[in-house]
Amino acid sequence: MNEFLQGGLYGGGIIVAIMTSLLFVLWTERKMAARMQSRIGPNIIDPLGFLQAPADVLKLLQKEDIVPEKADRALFNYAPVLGAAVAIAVAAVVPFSATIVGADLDVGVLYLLAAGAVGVLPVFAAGWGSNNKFALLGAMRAIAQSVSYEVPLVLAALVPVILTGSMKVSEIVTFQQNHHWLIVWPFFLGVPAFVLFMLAMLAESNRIPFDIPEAESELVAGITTEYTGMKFGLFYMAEYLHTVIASAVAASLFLGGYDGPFAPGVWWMVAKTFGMVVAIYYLRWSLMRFRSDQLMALCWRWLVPTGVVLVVASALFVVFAG
Amino acid sequence: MAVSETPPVVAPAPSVRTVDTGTNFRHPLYQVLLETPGLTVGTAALDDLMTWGLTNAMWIFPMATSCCGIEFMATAASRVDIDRMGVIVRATPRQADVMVVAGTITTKMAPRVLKLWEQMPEPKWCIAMGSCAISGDFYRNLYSVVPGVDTFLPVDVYVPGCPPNPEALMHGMMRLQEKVRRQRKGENVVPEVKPELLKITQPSVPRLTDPSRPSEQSHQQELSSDDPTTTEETAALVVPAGEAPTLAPLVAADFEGLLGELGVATLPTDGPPIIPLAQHLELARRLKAIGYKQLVTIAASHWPAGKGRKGADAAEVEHYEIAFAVRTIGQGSRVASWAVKALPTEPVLTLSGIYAGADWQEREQFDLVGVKFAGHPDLRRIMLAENADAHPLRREFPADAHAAPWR
Amino acid sequence: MLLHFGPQHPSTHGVFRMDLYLDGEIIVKAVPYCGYLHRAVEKLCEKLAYVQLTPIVDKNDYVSPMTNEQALVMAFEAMLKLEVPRRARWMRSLFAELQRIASHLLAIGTFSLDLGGALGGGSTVFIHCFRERELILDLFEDVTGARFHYNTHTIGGNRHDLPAGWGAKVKAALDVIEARLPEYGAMTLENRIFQQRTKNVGVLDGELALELGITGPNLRASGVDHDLRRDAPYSAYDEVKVKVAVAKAGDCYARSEVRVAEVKESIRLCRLFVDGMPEGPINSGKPTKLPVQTKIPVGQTYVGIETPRGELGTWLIADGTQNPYRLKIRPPSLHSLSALPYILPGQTVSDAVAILGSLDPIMGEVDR
Amino acid sequence: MTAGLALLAFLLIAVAVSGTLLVVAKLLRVVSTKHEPLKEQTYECGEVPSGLAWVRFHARYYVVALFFVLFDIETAFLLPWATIVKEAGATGLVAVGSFVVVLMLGWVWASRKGALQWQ
Repeated sequence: MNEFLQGGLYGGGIIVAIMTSLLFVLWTERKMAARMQSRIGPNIIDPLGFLQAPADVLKLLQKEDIVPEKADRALFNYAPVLGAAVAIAVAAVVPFSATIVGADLDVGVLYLLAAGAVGVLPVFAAGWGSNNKFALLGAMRAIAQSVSYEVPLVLAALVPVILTGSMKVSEIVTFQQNHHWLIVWPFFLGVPAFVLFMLAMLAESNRIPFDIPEAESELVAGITTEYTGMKFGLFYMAEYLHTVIASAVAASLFLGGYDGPFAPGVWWMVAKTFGMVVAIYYLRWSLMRFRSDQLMALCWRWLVPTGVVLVVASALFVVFAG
Repeated sequence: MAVSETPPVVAPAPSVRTVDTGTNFRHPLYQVLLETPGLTVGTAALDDLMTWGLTNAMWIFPMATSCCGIEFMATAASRVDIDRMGVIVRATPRQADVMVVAGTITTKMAPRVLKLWEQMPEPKWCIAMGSCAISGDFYRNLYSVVPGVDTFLPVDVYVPGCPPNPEALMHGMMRLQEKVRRQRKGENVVPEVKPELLKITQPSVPRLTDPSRPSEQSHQQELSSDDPTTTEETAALVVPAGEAPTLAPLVAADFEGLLGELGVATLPTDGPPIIPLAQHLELARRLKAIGYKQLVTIAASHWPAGKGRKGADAAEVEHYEIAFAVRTIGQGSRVASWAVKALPTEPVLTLSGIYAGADWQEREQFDLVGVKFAGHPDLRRIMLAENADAHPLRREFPADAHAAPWR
Repeated sequence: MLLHFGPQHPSTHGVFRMDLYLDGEIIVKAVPYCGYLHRAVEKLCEKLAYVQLTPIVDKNDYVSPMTNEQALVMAFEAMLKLEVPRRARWMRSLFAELQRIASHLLAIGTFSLDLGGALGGGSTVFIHCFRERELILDLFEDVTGARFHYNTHTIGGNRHDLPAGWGAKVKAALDVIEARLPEYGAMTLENRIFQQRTKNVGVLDGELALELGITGPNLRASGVDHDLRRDAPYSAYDEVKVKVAVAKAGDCYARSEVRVAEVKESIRLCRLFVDGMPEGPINSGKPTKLPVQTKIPVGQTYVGIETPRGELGTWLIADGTQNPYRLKIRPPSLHSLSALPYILPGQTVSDAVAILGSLDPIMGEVDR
Repeated sequence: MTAGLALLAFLLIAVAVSGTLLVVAKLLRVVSTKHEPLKEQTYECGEVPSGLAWVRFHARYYVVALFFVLFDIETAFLLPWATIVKEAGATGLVAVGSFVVVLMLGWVWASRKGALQWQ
């Protein structure tokens, strides 16, 4: 029972911290996008427009709730909650410092992958439940995409597992603390695996250039087409949560997690995560998006074999050189 | 003259809507709080907070149809950047707060606009951007244009201009914010009136019967058309010596030969040669064979019986004249053009078997002028609604022929 | 599955509707519907006097209003056998080329928006294109006082003369645009994702394009070397040598390629026109006190010019009065859209957006 | 087991936090008083939707599902081995390697058959 309470305490803290950081992430993204487009971005609302995200949330809270007449009400209503919850759930096993971790599972990596895979269910529930053709197309795309990119994601995540010999995320970080960050050595495995992991993670969380389930120039707003108010807000939030948590996971698995000199570990973790988030947004605001079939071809023809080769190579490295 | 589809249920011209006491929606929490004694301070603070959120995160649903849509995009671009106010553009009505009607709304589009408006969640506002959305501009009396979106939408802010500058739209957004703030405080907001600019945008159309236009003025203008008065000369207006304007003639040399073979001897100087209906397809086929590969245009015109028409032969019967133009490709491109005359009962054979582009062109001429093309694969209306029963470019069709709800 | 794509849709460039019959994501059949912006311009033109028509046609192709006016007044001038002063002709060509740059910038921008989305790289290109387009709008504002809908062409010449020092401003703006073009190239034509999305998508056969009456960049992208500026010169184009950009493939990529090449060529032409701008009067029209005094003798004519979207023509039937008897405007975009039923089947929904964007239709002139 | 309890707490909080937002929204949001039939109609660009969106979808998605099952089973088999690569040593490597080779042969065959072409 103690563990339950302790987990709840840590979990609550982590969740609140992540949710709060979202406001900053949102602001960063809008300002960054504006800079990249020679604009200014939100700045009227108060100095620097920092309270833009709270204003958005306050507004979304007040909007009327519309359920389309032909929608599947249960799916339609509860998909957003599930979507946001699943997005947060991934963060449970990420160690933000040596002590701050929601639940340090022995099979942490497996849990990460499993929780990530569940993420497609609310998306599909939303798309199917809306009974809207744009949403349905988005949902079908999301399913195909998530299911396909699951494979390279698992393969890429296997590389740190093989190299460190553990599925416990905190042990992977400790290993990197004692040896090297995986991206530094063996770099010929770490760098490709890191890139593969990030690509697959982007695809899983539907960010550009992999955001075809939500492609607003084709599918209006994709799966969220029929959602109003805070239900849409939850999907919107889940999208950002995915990005932040994917960054945190990548930082833990490949960039040494909370490892770093001079400052307490948690700051390093925050800095690395934030750096990854900025990189993702940089990609987002400078690339076009793929077409769904190109995305699938990219996955099955290039990423999957690359992942298999990486897994075999890292096993060879561990057995013969390690 | 029902040229529009089944018109939408037109809402009565709405009076000003307030957020809290509006008739369209209610606020359950506020009502509970307001009825609880001793909570005034807290309620006011909550209300302020909520208003702050509402006014600073107004997401736009762009009902951008035409020119104003381009200026609307410019508002989102880097020079003005409406994102500074926290405004982002959502493509679905479900997530928007403000509908910006930017551009002309036609009677065919109006039911869709109304539906999209209804599909937006409350609280919602509407901005009419540009003179077309405000009043219909100079299209306002025409058969296919809605004279202002406030005939069926509750407009909150008018942004006049043709098109309004991006800065003007931004100002419109600020006016909307101010309006919402004051409404939420329970202040009496002066209803937004149609800008007086409307009078300027009214066209000086001599023949268009606009009830607000004094009839004497139109009459004067009609009279003065034959008035030989000239204005003061301007010094700059001296025609310099130079070559005559070079414009491609409608009858090129190789085309002339072809016409001779088909037995058309007399070529008119002021227009395309008139071909007998029977030879129409043959001519097109041969023109295509000698290099006139591109279909340029098909222009049909309606000629009512000559009697009563100015300068027309009284014996002339009602007919259509359909002109066709094709073009050679590459250096020294020439236009060849011919016309056929057809009685309203006579079918004109379709050109779409020879030039694929004639498909849509003939549909358009059928739709607007009323020419029936025989053998056309898909002779549906293209511009007007499918259930329209008039052909507006026929001469007897009045220009100010609005369908019933927009009159 | 039948999917109504439009009339209100972020990527239909206005109010255009396609009914897409889908099998999964593949389009089996596409039925386009237009007319949602049918503003009855041709009927209005029959009711108005000749000199009142330029502001009306401005709104047809609202992305390049200058060329609309030009096509109209050239038809009137042809019927009146009215000669336009050389300076006015050069000014018209300069305006048209500037307008072409502005219009193509918008086309590239909105095409990227279709491919990249409003919340992605597409909007970055889009907003940068708009930034450059503003430079040209400023130039026009200097001359005419309007950002668009200029109403500057009159029968026999131009209404507004060029202000002092305007040529230098034009050149400065052109330098900026030319310097920034490679930036867009890196984000569009040279970008691997952009190429994957556009190459071999929406291939339009040259012969079919000719039959459909498709003109302009869309035709030249299908390998047909045809440009009215060179092939049937008007205004000042008989005095300069226009290099015509032609691409073979006929796909969306080729259409973008041609547009970018045309922007470069237009920059060169603009410099020529600014440098060689002759002195002299800008109008040869007879001044009249009332609009209704301008009458055109009985007859018919057709005049077509090369606008950014292709051949914009005016078929004018005059009956000797102050109003046209019938004025048919030949919109290039309508012909471009008529290719959709031929090239959409077999493509995916994503491609439909790309194809529509690459054809660059303007609904104002499609529906009129 | 201890970590499992902590995880349970974490998940509960995650659901609670996102649920709370909806509850707050339910308290704060406005309620429409007028019943507009158009409001609840499915959005489809302003047109009346033709039929439900619940349609049968293309079999292509079935192929992807098959592939996913194949490869996910593979990775599921790899996971237990991944933690003990060093202990399993060369023997394990050979065993797993042959398994992977057989699987990738299947991949090569499928890609040559064109099954990986999406269209």
